[in-house]
Amino acid sequence: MSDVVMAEIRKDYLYHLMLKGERADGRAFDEYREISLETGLIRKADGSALVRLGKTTVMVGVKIQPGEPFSDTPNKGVIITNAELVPLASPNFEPGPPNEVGIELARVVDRGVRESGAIDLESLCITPGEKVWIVFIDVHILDDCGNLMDASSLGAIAALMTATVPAAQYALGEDYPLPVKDVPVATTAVEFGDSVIFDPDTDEESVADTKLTVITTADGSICGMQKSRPGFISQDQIYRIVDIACERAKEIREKFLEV
Amino acid sequence: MSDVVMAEIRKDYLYHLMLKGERADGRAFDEYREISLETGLIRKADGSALVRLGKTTVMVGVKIQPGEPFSDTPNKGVIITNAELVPLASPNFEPGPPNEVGIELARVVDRGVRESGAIDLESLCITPGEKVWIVFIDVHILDDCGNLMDASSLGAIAALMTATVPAAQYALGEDYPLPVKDVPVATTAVEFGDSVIFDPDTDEESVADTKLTVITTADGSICGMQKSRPGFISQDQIYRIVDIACERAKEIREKFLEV
Amino acid sequence: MSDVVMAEIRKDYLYHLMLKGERADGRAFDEYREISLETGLIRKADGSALVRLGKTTVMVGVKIQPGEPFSDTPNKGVIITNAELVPLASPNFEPGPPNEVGIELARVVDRGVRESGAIDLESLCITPGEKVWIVFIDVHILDDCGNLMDASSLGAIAALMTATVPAAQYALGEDYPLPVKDVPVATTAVEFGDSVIFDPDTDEESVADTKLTVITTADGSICGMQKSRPGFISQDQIYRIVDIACERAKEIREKFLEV
Amino acid sequence: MIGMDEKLSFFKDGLRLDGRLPDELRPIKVEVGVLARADGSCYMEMGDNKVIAAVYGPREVHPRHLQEVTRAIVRYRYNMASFSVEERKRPGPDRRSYEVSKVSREALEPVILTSYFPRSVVDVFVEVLQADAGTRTAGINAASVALADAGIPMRSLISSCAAGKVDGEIVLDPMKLEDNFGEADVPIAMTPGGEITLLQMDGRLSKEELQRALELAKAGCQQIYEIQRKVLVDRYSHMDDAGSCDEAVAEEEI
Amino acid sequence: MIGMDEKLSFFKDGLRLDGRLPDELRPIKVEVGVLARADGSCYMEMGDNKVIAAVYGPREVHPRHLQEVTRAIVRYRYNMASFSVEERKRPGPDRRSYEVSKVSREALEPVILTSYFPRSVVDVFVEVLQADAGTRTAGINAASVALADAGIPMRSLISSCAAGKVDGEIVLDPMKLEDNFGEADVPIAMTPGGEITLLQMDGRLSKEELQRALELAKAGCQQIYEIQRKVLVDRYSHMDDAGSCDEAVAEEEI
Amino acid sequence: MIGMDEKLSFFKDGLRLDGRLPDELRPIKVEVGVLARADGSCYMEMGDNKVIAAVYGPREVHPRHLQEVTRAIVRYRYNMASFSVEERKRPGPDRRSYEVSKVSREALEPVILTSYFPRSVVDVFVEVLQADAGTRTAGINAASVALADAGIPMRSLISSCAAGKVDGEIVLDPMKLEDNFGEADVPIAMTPGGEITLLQMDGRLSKEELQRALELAKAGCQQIYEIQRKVLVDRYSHMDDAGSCDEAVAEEEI
Repeated sequence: MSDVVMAEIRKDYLYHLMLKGERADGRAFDEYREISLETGLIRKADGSALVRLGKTTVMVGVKIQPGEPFSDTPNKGVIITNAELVPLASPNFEPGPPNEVGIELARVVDRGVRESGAIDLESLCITPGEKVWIVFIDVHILDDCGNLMDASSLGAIAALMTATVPAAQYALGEDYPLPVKDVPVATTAVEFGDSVIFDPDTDEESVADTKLTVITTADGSICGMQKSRPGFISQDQIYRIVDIACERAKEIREKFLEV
Repeated sequence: MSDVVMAEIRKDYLYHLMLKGERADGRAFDEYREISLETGLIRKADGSALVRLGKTTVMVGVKIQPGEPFSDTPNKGVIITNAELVPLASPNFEPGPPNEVGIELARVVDRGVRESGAIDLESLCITPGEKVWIVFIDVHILDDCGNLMDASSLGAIAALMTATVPAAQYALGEDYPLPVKDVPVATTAVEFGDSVIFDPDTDEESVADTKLTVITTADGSICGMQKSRPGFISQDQIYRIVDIACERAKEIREKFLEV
Repeated sequence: MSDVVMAEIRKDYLYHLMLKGERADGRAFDEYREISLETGLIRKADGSALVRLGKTTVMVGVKIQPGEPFSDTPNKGVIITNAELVPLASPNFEPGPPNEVGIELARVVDRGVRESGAIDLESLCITPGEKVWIVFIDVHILDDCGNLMDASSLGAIAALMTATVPAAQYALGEDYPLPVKDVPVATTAVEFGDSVIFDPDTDEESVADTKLTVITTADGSICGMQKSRPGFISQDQIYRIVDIACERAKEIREKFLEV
Repeated sequence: MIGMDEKLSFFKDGLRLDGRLPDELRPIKVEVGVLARADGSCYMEMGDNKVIAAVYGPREVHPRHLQEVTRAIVRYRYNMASFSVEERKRPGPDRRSYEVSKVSREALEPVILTSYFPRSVVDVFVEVLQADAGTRTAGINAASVALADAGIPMRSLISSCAAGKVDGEIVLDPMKLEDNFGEADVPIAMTPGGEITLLQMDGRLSKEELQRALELAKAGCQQIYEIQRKVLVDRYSHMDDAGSCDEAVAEEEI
Repeated sequence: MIGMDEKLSFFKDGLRLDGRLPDELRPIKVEVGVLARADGSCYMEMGDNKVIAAVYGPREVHPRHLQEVTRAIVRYRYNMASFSVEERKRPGPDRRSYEVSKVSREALEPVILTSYFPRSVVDVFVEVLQADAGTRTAGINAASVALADAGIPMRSLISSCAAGKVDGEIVLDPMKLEDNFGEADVPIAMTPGGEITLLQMDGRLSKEELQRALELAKAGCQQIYEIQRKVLVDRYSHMDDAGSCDEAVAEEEI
Repeated sequence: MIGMDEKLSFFKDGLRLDGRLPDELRPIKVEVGVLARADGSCYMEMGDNKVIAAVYGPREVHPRHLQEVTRAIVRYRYNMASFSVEERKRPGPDRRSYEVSKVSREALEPVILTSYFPRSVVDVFVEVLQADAGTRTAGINAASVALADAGIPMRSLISSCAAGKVDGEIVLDPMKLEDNFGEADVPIAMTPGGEITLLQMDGRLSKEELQRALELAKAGCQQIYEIQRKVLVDRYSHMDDAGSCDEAVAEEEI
């Protein structure tokens, strides 16, 4: 019962702050926590990125290996995205295969990369119908202090943009940088009464009514959306979030991905 | 405890009815509930049948795809039968891989099809040792009001009899009807004291001492039997059940399978 | 609580015996229980051994089948070792895939065979990069009365030494005895205060501070060690155990493996 | 969204390949109370999609540690029959069905009055018997009716459908062919009052296109709501044949 | 029942390939009390089948929700060792072993006086060390003796064997070769009084053949019962060497 | 220990391929308190190994039946990230990681004062972000510091490293290349007082070589202990910036 009581108290506190236009850590409603991004730390991966979004910490590793194409796309490479919510990262995570939260996270990250066309899958064909490059995007959550979606998506695209196709190792020519054609960036807001708060931390996530992730491309198109958590959202709020999401994504893209 | 008490009361009630030669729904001891059978409802399957046995509802889908033969039967097609007791169908079913009840059901359905020689496996060979047709029989239980064995078996043979080998789709010639050479029909009775009751509903199943399924072929041979549930059965009762089973199977075969 | 109390009482009892230089069954500290070894009992296996170490009973079966090599060792055969701690063998074993105790057991048995070079993996290559002999060593525990490590290791090497490569069955020439080039023997001691006790039974294992398995080869080298159970061990004790382990292993090798 | 591999035209004389207008739903068929064992159930066809939903509960939670002391939990299991798709699907849940189950549960949970039933569970099971793009929305529609049929107290029904982009045009309720070769897909779910409870999107859309898609999908949901409402009214105005084992008594076609 | 792929003759001068008469069992070897840790145990060979059964219990049920308030539950786990068959079997249960476990449990449960031990479990574990057709019946025979060895109160023993049809003839206790190429297999289990607790059949039989098969199998069960009874009597008439860790003290060969 | 496939020389002018002396550790980097959510944490690099350890607890045990009434249980989960090795590893535990987790837990458990916290659990999680031979020892070193950082009462720290045999010579702390082509590997863990809590060995060693390997590894552990101690002292002498979410405040390089 005490957890329930505590949650109510915390919700009240955050709610009253919000009525005054404030957040517990002093940020503006549409302000992100400090972002840091380091790439190439994992020499054994073909691409890697360590993202910090405030204290949220995510490592993304990319491995590129030859394998078989899917039978219905014989001349296309394959992207496989996985997210591990290892119990090191939060008292709420348990060992075992990904649960629905981890699966949703991986699939939304995958959606951004796939739907934006960031990776030209046809360029990853080695021998049509037989051998293609498989790009494994492995998201490894290290510290969950909220907004895993944005941190993971940013890590994924940053790892891909700095990845090398290890062709030499498989006697398939010289190594070359993985060609990346677009730069999808995910931006997440939670809704809380009438307010919309970007880059929520764990507390804000836990008391929010609902959450919306918007993934935008370099040209300002939308290439992915996902509402998560039960709760209502109106069309107006969706449009409001999309507008701010595009702006924030643009800033992140320019500052961290140099696009 | 109350479940146990209720079970005892229900058992008593059904037992006393039976002493008077009656069943709760007024049927004779060897009488089936109303049977309805519709085939071809699932356009995406290569064969399908929706069976209703009273309120018991089972959908069987057949998919036929090329694949590898077993190494010890290189020139024979493969039959794979699976039964899903999805939790939609009964408060007693739980999500997850098939438990022993689901496995037994699938294996008894499979036994009828296989042992009767209904499918000529050698005719399903495409390239010996390399490629054969795999016939997947998927039994999907939708509403468990008793006697899943008979409903599932009937659905399986009906779906097979109306199935098409999708050769064109795999550039293996023209589509053709799956050749079916025999028509196995399963008939199930439960034993209850000295009485034998056919086509039991869930209540009757739950209080029965034991249960016997007999599968017969078009020529009146027996091609499969399975006693299930703990309990005793005498040789005499077996013969009695086999005799009636043959009759009922013949009626079902003639009425619903037009053989 | 009573289990804890019983364990304390048993520990006390065994501890006081030990202070007097005694064990519950009268053995000397470095004395093994009676060993019996029968090979070839399982005609369907390519090699088999039934080991009894006191009442501890282990059956090891070896199966040799053609299969694919690992990609990084294309011209070497493959050894796969598995241990099943089936619930028949102990009230402490549960059905299901091997837990960490079973995995550790299999890996230590495997280590002895592999690191001693007992099996010349290169001689098991059939077609480099394509087909090699796979040697499955399956350890099946039947009665756990302590010291599974030594019983299982002894069973494994005995089964291998009497195994036949079933070449004829796969049209790969005539059958021939599996060439075995060394005879690793595992020797296990538990530590109990300052004392070191070899071939512990279940009671001794359950109260021991820690346990050390030493695997030695025919020439007296050490090819594997594994400390298990939490607890401390000093360098001196390690050396003492290694010395006795070499002696005991030599005796076992001479008496049971005729080397 | 695979992108168009060969040049297919998806419109002819302003009509889609199956003869629909861009803002037209596929034919819908609904039956309520189709299962004897479930507390509530609904069979629904939306075009070639055939789904069946069952509701059990409120009932005891197993395992117990999932219990919530102040409200009922809601579970939702979306499952595709092996034979429901072109290539046989391995039985059991895959990653896609876990995600669909999650968002579908979150689409329905906001209207269920869970606080009426502390420590219990409402189980929603959806089986897809045939799939042709739009199974998650069909499942939510059927589940919403099945919840009502089970007598679970709800703020309102939930209605669901998708809009898509095909050949540069925004269309309502894309079928499989349009979905496979289309440029975007936007499934939503909402209350009759227009509060959105499910929103996903993949593909590529401008803000204006997104707006158009949401408007179309919203109009679609409103039509579906009318059908859902009518089948339930019909059902409960014929309740003389009540009882836990009555089969399909109400059927509505569009 | 694969059907005969090549013309093999299964009889020569009225005898079977292993020299048996059509109504003759394979040699049987039984040892009781072979395991120290189990509460009861039995090793049995029937021809080339080698099985070992252990019984634990009555003991506490884990997980608790499986408990029955009025009786003990019975669990039965039939398991084949990886090396027990021609081609190595992957460790762990497969679909066949789940079915065999179920019907074997149902074959023994009717004679176990489960009401003596409410809320507890009797666990029966059978390991097949070598398989040659008839492992389920060998397992049930061994398990029945192991239950008695464990002191579990039973109405009677259970004895089990199969009849088959080979080359058109009904034979008792088919071995692997006869089973692979035979036309039918009918395993049964029964009490000494002739009450049948297991009955399965596959292949193809007329009613008359079924009757002949049941008669043969029944006669086989009666012979097995005598062996089971004798080994138990021998065991308990030598009980001076009692104790939980005593090994095989009684052995009976036919 | 694969054995040397081609003739590689592992020494040049008495130095190893990476320039180290035979008895020299790889460079070590440690940061303590690097994670906000964990009760204690430590990031460690040993050469090219990069590992991170987190400690949660003492906390309630789930599932409850694992509880011990007189002490805390310790759980240890060693896990390799998919991208940490040359060929992508499937996510989730494999047989090797189960064994490593077991021996690592047993290496730490003897120094944890578990009797202070009956019925609870201390969870240790180690994630390997990059592997280059020696991940289990790096993991134990990091875990030991993380336990201290979490305030878990311990008798002492535990330090861990391996010795190996390469080209006939015993060397300290083998890197991947030396491990792959080396002749033996002996990982140990110990208290500062020299009590050994982990000992494994594979390869082939004489008794004298084993002795030399243990001496070398012991000296390595002592150096590591000094680093562990210093980083913790530094950490707790700067505790003005305390709080559950403070990031890496102490860092120590060798």
